[in-house]
Amino acid sequence: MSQEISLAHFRAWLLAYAEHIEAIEAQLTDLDAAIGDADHGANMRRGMERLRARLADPGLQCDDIGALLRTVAMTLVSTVGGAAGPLYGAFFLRAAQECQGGSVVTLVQLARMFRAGLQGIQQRGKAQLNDKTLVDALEPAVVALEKAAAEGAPLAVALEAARVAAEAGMRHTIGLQANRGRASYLGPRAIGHQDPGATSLYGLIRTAAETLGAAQPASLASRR
Amino acid sequence: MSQEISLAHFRAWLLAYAEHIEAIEAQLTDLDAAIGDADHGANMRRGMERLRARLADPGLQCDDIGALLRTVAMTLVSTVGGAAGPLYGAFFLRAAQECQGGSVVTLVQLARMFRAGLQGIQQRGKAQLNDKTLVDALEPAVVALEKAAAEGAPLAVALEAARVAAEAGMRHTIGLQANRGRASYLGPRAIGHQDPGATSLYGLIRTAAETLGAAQPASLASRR
Amino acid sequence: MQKLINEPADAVVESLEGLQLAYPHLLRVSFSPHYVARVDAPVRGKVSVISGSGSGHEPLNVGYVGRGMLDAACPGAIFTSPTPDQYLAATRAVEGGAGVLYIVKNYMGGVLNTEMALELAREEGYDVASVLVKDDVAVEAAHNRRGMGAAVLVEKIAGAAAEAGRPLAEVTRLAQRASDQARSMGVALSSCTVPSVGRPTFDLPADQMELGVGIHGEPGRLRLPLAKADTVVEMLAEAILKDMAVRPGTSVLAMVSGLGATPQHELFIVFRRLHAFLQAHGLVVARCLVGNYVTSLDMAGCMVTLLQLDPELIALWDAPVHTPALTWGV
Amino acid sequence: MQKLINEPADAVVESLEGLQLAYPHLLRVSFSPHYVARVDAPVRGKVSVISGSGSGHEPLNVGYVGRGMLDAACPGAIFTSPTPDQYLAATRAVEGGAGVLYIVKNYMGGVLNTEMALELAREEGYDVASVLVKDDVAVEAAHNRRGMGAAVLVEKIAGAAAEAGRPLAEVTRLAQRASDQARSMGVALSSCTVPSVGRPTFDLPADQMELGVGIHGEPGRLRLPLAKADTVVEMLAEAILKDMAVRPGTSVLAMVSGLGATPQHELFIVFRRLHAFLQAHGLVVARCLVGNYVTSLDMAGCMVTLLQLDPELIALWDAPVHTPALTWGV
Ligand SMILES: Nc1ncnc2c1ncn2[C@@H]1O[C@H](COP(=O)(O)OP(=O)(O)O)[C@@H](O)[C@H]1O
Ligand SMILES: Nc1ncnc2c1ncn2[C@@H]1O[C@H](COP(=O)(O)OP(=O)(O)O)[C@@H](O)[C@H]1O
Ligand SMILES: [Mg+2]
Ligand SMILES: [Mg+2]
Ligand SMILES: [Mg+2]
Ligand SMILES: [Mg+2]
Repeated sequence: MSQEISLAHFRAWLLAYAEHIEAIEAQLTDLDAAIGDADHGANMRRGMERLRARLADPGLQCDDIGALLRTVAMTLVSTVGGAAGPLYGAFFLRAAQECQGGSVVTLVQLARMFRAGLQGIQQRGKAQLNDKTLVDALEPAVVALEKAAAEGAPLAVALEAARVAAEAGMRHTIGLQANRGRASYLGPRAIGHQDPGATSLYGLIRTAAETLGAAQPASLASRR
Repeated sequence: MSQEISLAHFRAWLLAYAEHIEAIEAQLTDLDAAIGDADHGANMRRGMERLRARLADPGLQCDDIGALLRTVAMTLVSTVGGAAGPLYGAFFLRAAQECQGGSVVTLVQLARMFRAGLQGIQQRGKAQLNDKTLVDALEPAVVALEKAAAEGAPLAVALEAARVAAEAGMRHTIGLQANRGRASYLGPRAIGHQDPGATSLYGLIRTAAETLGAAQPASLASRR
Repeated sequence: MQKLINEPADAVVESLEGLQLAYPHLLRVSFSPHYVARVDAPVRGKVSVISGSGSGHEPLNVGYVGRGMLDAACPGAIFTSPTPDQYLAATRAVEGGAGVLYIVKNYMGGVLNTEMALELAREEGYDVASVLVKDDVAVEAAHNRRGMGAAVLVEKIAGAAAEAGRPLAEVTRLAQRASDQARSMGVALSSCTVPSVGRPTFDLPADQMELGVGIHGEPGRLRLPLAKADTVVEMLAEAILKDMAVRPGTSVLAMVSGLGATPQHELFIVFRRLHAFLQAHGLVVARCLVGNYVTSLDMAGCMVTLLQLDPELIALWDAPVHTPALTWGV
Repeated sequence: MQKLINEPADAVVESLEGLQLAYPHLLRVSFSPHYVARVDAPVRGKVSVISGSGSGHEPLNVGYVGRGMLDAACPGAIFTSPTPDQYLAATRAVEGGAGVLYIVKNYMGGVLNTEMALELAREEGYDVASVLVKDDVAVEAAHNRRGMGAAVLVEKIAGAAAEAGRPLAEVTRLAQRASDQARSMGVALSSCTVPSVGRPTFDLPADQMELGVGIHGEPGRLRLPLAKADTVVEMLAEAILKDMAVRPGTSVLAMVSGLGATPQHELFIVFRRLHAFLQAHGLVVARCLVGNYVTSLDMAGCMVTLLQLDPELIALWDAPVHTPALTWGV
């Protein structure tokens, strides 16, 4: 029987991501100052604060993973703004649509959800690999996850492979000129700087690897 | 027979003063930046440029010292602006009135002219000694000139005494709090800074000492 | 950070509170979500014009709310495109039965958020159109050009057309024409400082300038030694004219907007040269704006915007407008 | 020096040239000597209102020339009071047979130059009165107080009274009342840079502020660590109210003017607190202005001005005005 990821795992992931974003806010600000408008850190932090508040709300009706991720999508869309808000929103919305009503998901389903999320981002933002966007961190992670799922790898191994791929993708943006988003106005001056969106997106995969594959989710895991 | 100061001497004085102001413009700017609005250098230089142009104008009708000094007054009033324009204007206008029609003046007359000039400045600006204004340089010079004249001192000696007194008066402003002009807004913060107007005024006396007592005026002295 | 603010995180809300207190006769500020509506909205039977942008560009857009211009403006966080729910709430608040036009500056964030807003508003049954403003010639690829100063002009034209009772298709067509016929380029003499960041977005030595900057503190395409105002103006105007292909004799509206920290004294020096330059190129400066119209927080520098005019656009430009930042006519 | 200028010595002339090109329908600039006159001056039978000041305070005063406000403005060199011949030439150009009022900000230079102008104009047979503006409570000795933001308000009041056809004595009385009832205080977050000097007039570390600055880059009375906007506003407003002795229930006009380099975004944050503060002190903020109205080149910071109102002053304030910087009514 393949390992399952519970609603509690997903909540733990989101909380870990919120914490992670707060930890790297200054880095995101610096990266966006170099090739953008210095707000990616503040935008993501604002979104995460709101998300944390939503998740802590005892009245929140999120009894399945799909509903949880839809809430995440809506929260980010209405608080992050800028380019990142709709794109992160699209990721979670499309991922949610892939697991309607489920209270647990398998690695195969997770890979499908992430692929759908990537497609949502690309449908909205039209970015391809090497455009120097968050797609450069996400797409390699999705591919790695799919490969691991196809090979029947254990969940933790699959997620670690995704993390490694995302990190490489994030680093790869340093050498790129941008074709999408604000950094594209800079022409060749964008080369040499890591993309802020790819950096926050890598954090999403990294925290997924830290939480979704755990035997017991970090937070109150009673529901499992 | 007492030494006489000719029209050419006065022209030489004014040209020397114009040159002096240009040389110390930056110093005047710095002094005014410290306790004022940083424009005394530019204001005086603008006036001197215009004055030089007027004096170079072959059509200028200034056949006596009074007419010359009246022209100086009018030129400064209409180009310097700020506090210094009307005050320097008042000095030259009142000095001119003391030597109507004269083509030469004696030390005694010169002392009378400077006293009248000082009175003109004080009538306009109401400044007393120790108010930290150009009066602090001018009044001691006038007193020294009057004393030398009463004692029958040679012109050059009298002017040098005036210069020394003006210089001491100028330096004395460093320790003063201002009661008039822009520096008065600063309260005790003005203490420790030399007054810009006293500095430009000292230059007027210094160049007088360099030119008015000369045997032969520095510039084309044919009229003597 | 030399700013008159309290907590950086509160700056946008507090600024909107001040705006509300200063212009109670012109506008109403909603704080949840953030939008600024014309005081007499909804105006029945009139097309509504709505625009949004990050905060920090004031008077854009909140200062352009009022009769003859915007029915509503959606202010985002500093330099951050507002979210779809802001547009949606503004739409519900000001729609008067004749449809809505969103005027969108061409940034990924601006486009994505208004696309979502459009979908949501249409789902709710509103008739919504949108016009994209992309006037920055500093960006070479025309499809990717940023929306800059032209936003003010497009909003004024659209607002006047709406006020005149034209239908949504007409208002949209006129706004689109204004957008198509406008070009801008900016220059920065200093970076701006985003309050939550607390230091300048980029370092610019005092003797250098960034040519082709955006209005969000994005660095420009080119850093050059700071030139004299006349030379700077020629660089901006030449880049714009090269892209505009206007015939001699054409009437233009010329706007010089300060970026926030450049005094009027300098803006008039800029306009002087711009006027002479355009005249020398055979253009007629039929209308102008000189002042702080689209800013980038406390950035020093300016932006030049040209709009090719025609009698219809001139009439719409001249039509009365009553907003905090633009006021004329009855 | 981060400025959009050409030669520093040409800045004033070139800025006036740009002003002329931007507002040909409102004003005419004379270049020898410098003054800016209302385009339709002289207006027969109307009292003429003339004001002057150094350049670098724009829109003061050149931006306040037009119907309902100034008949002429005399711009001096940067921060330098204009000369008597400028006032005299302006007087000759705009006097319409009903006399002239000079509005003078209380600086030694302002007073001395206009005194001379008054004498000369009277010698020429003109009926000239003058009103002194001295609103800066940062200067303790009341007779020595600088003229600051109140100049805008006094000029508007006087201009409206003149436009309404009131005789010189009346216009003078109303201007005097406005002047008597106004108080200001400013704060700088950065020094300005005078073009001909090329570096800041004073050094101010980024974490400090100068309280009680003038509008010519004069240092203030007190340097303090930069406080939050709310605290700064309280310091300014408290100093003003302490000096004003207004009874609860009194209506005031509250102006927040940026000093040149402070964005609107911050000015509204300042106004927000000012409004609350005044309300808490029982005052009614009946009218307001928030923007760059009296500036000090590229200085960051702001000035708060309060004017005690009464029905007569309110009516004059509300009367139509059509100038580059203030426009309302018909
Ligand atoms: N079209 C796009 N597709 C995918 N990601 C994008 C796109 N445009 C921008 N991004 C991502 O968004 C990030 C910037 O986000 P943020 O700073 O929050 O928004 P903004 O650019 O509006 O200020 C970029 O670093 C990039 O990774
Ligand atoms: N009332 C006064 N009497 C005499 N001198 C004065 C008076 N007020 C100012 N001054 C002189 O004027 C000088 C400043 O001149 P300037 O900088 O040109 O004018 P402003 O103060 O108008 O900028 C001061 O340093 C002071 O010496
Ligand atoms: Mg950004
Ligand atoms: Mg001075
Ligand atoms: Mg942004
Ligand atoms: Mg001065």
